[in-house]
Amino acid sequence: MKTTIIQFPGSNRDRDMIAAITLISGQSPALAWHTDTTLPDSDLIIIPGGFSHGDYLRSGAIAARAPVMDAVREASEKGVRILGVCNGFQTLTEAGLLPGALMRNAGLTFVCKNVKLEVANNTNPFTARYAQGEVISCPVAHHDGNYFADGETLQQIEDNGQVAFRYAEGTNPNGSQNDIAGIFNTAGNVLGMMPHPENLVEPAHGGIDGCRLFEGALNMLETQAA
Amino acid sequence: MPTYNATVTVRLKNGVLDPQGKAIEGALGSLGFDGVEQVRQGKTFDVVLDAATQDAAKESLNAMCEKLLANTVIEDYAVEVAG
Amino acid sequence: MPTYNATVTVRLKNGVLDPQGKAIEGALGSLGFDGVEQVRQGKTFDVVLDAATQDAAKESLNAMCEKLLANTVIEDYAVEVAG
Amino acid sequence: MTVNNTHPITPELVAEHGINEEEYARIVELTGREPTFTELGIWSAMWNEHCSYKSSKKWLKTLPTEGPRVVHGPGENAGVVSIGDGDVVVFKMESHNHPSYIEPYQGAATGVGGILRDVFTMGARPIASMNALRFGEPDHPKTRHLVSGVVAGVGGYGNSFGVPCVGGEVNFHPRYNGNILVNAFAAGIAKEDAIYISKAEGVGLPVVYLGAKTGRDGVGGATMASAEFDDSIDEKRPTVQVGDPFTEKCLLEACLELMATGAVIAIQDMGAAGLTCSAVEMGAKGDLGIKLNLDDVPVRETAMTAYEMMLSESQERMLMVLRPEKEDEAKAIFVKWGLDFAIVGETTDTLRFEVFHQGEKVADLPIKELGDEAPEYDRPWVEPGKHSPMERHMFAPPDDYNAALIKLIGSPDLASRRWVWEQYDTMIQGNTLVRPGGDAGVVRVDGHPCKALAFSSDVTPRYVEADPYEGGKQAVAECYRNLIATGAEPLATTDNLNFGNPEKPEIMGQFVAAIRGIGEACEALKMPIVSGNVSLYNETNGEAILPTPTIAAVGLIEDHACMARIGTADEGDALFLVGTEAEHLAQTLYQREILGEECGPAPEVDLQMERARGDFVLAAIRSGYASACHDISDGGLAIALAEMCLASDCGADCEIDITYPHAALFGEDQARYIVAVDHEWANMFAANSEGSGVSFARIGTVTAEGAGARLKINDLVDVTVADLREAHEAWFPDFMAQTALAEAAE
Ligand SMILES: Nc1ncnc2c1ncn2[C@@H]1O[C@H](COP(=O)(O)OP(=O)(O)O)[C@@H](O)[C@H]1O
Ligand SMILES: [Mg+2]
Repeated sequence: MKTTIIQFPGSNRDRDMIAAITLISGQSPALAWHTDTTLPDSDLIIIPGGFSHGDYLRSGAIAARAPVMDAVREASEKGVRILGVCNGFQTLTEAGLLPGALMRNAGLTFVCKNVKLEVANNTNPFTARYAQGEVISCPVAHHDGNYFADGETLQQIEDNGQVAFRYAEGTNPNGSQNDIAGIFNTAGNVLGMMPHPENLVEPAHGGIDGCRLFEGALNMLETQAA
Repeated sequence: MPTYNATVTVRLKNGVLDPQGKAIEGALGSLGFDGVEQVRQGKTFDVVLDAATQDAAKESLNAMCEKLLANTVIEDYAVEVAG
Repeated sequence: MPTYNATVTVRLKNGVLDPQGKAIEGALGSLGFDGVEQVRQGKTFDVVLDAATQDAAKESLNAMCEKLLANTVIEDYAVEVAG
Repeated sequence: MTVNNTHPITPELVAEHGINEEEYARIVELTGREPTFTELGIWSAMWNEHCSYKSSKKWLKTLPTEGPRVVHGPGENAGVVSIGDGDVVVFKMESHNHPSYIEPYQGAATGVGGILRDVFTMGARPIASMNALRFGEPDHPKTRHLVSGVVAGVGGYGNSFGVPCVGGEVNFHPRYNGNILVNAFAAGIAKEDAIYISKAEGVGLPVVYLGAKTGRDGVGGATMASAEFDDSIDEKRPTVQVGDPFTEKCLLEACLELMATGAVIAIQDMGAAGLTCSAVEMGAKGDLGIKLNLDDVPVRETAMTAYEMMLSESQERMLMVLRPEKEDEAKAIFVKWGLDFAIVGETTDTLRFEVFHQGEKVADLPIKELGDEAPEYDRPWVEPGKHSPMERHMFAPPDDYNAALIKLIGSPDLASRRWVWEQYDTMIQGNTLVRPGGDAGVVRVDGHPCKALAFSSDVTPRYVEADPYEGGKQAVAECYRNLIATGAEPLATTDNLNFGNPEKPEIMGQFVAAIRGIGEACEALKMPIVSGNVSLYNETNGEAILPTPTIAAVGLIEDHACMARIGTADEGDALFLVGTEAEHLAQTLYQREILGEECGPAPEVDLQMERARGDFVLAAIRSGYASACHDISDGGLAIALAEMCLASDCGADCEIDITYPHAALFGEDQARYIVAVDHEWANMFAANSEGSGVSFARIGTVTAEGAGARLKINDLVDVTVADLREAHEAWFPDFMAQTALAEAAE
């Protein structure tokens, strides 16, 4: 399975993501620059966290209009798995690849801490290696993670089982509607999430519960992953 | 080509939650400003641009809003070009 | 007391660096919008407030700007109250 | 359009530049004539306190700066220290006090930006930051606004840039009401053979301007930063600089990419008086002249004068001397990152600093003399007086030990700083092993299987005020202990010396005595000073801040499998006090918070004892005996125990052999630690302590985790950990909730 990580000026968790993918898959990911118009052949495309273009205007807004995003959109239409974490999630919503928008945190401040995450739908490869309803502790670090969609869209997201993760046990750090922490697109091949599974893949991170997300996304067998 | 000064205003759509506006409402209250019923925060962009005519400038600014300046999922925009 | 709709516009003072505006200029350029010479980003606050008169509303809004809405070290503000 | 660069030089103008008559006479002599307006600006920038260290230089020279691991000591952008395997850690601390008082968000943000630039200019990728903050009393009308703005600014810049914050300090005291302190620390890692310095080499080589464009930001800022505040401060406002962390992040990547190509001969970031200081430094260090053509400087405003360009403090800029054959390659890298790249001058063999603008020579000055001949003052100073001793019986015991403990743990200086550090990205880069909330922050060395670095920042200003010499020692000693408590070997130190007006002999006396203490402690504890910063004139209307020499240090953990944390004590562990029963109650938080007084002598620091106990604790941690460790500082033994219970989410049952309970529990005697040891190892640990001659006492046992956890000490203290937590966690958010959300509109 081949992974490509997209880099924008201002991306800053790209290095964390590269390290996580390399650790888990044993292969270094390919890298694509924001001005690229084509992408290497990939099974998983990741838009990492950070402050692309400083998050100026709106988080992820300028990145979402970069040339490389046309290639990402094309790949997504072909069913390639796409993961956006934090700024990547913001970018995917700005690009229209995921519904809704990520607004300023309700508390208005940047927040970096561990939250409880509940797996809301494990019938997707991204989440298949978690139990339905399983709760893990996972770090978040963002300023604009307050998920918003209009009533109708929100209803559809819920009805379609598009919610991948929810903040659990009263740990919603940003005021997100329905405690939404991560969502799929309708086809199920695009996942956007605010928490950082890439910072949860080594015992030194305080836990390795993030590994299963990448293992699922990369179709790794349980035995391989052990 | 003549140069135009324009102002683009981008506001959250009705019904879209505005955490900053809410916080400001609260803050104004605690600063002793009574009678504030609502605050909604938006953005302005003061743009200096060259265009063939005022209409062309306006058209171009509308396109900028659609493509970048506003997130039309949650925001509306208005364009004003000074003569 | 009557209710007024007002708009407060807050802009960076001349000469104060505007990284956001600069980034937007660049993004517009790479999206193919030619002729954009400058973009400066500012804020608007749409305020609904109760006040005895329009002048009282205006005065109160000016005070809000001085105390909270504008950072007068680097920003200027303008207040407009609809009649 | 041509702009007017001439301006008559009057005595008033000279005075406005902070240059006194004697200094001006010397300037005329060195220039060989009356300086031009631009030249006057250049001289004033080079000779003000901030750049020239004219009041402090004499004393800074006395600090120990050498050691077997030191690669570059003070004098470069940051200190460079070997951590083995060809790797070095590059670090420094710097203040942005005045700008943060004027505009807290931008002042703090650009402070962080400046220190990060100092680190990556040397070729190091930043891996950790800290911030030491001092604010006025909590109830002062400005305090909340300043706290919320400064914290948002530190976070806003560092989070976007992408460096984890691993520690810092927050203190409140009325003496900072009119002068807050924002001291920012950054550290990076590089290869020892790939370090870049500012010394230019070679004649006729291009001088390149990199980064963001020049505006009028901060013109006069270097002068402002060295001027005492008065009520006319508002008029000095238009010089506020705005930070752009995005550009800085691009500049980091571009610089590291460029350095890897071998194109860079010398590089210097533009800090205070940007173009002036950076160009002069590169030339003077390399025994070269520099010619600049200001027509080629990228500007973002129209009609800028030579004076303004030479003094601008626009952020995110660098100056570099380039290998000419690499020009195209270098330029391509900067274009890729969307940054300006312009050749603005060349190196010469004239030893002159020549500046051209619009075809006119606006400055022609002797480059070495600009720096080397800066005045150096031996300012008059008086030895600070000593307080007479205050015995422990002179202090009242608390009416209720439980209430006193709860009050202390929830007091402004001891309450949890979670509200602060949760606004900072503490785990980006994936290497943070210990986040804020423990003793030192710990970060793995990327790519190394087992090494890690520990970072701590410390000073207890009330001690320094009471006794600058002991207080100076104590700042270093506490920093040392915080590193030791994680299992790190302290390597080297950076300082940020914040004081009042050095023209007052009492203030100068504080400075001199504090440096003496710092120097002795750094010598004894083998933590040489490798970089630092001095911030003087922190006074408002004649009242100075508490003397605040912030000390930050770096320690090396050879194997992070053998380290200790505050939060890993387990039920059943034996608790040991390393050290003896405390006796010193003057200048303690007990005295201030419970008795409502702040007087008497500071605790004394016995450096030999610090060293002996530190060595012992370090060895115990490294051999795996310690399941948890915490040093004893503010608030004394009872607070340290409470902090360990809170962090480990456990209780403790202590039976301590003491003669004078409130002094034993709350005294702030130095050189002490609490170590939790697995009960199986407890006897071995005790035997080792005895063998090493270090005083110790077994003081209790760690008890069960969870809801019912209690901290019990003799028949004095019996509180639930939940109550301690409530008090500890509540103060900061409650305090800030009363803010008018001044940053709501940001
Ligand atoms: N401004 C800050 N930013 C990040 N961490 C901070 C800040 N202030 C305090 N901390 C952290 O809070 C903890 C307690 O601080 P402090 O009481 O000063 O520690 P100590 O007594 O060990 O020196 C430490 O881990 C420290 O790093
Ligand atoms: Mg400590």
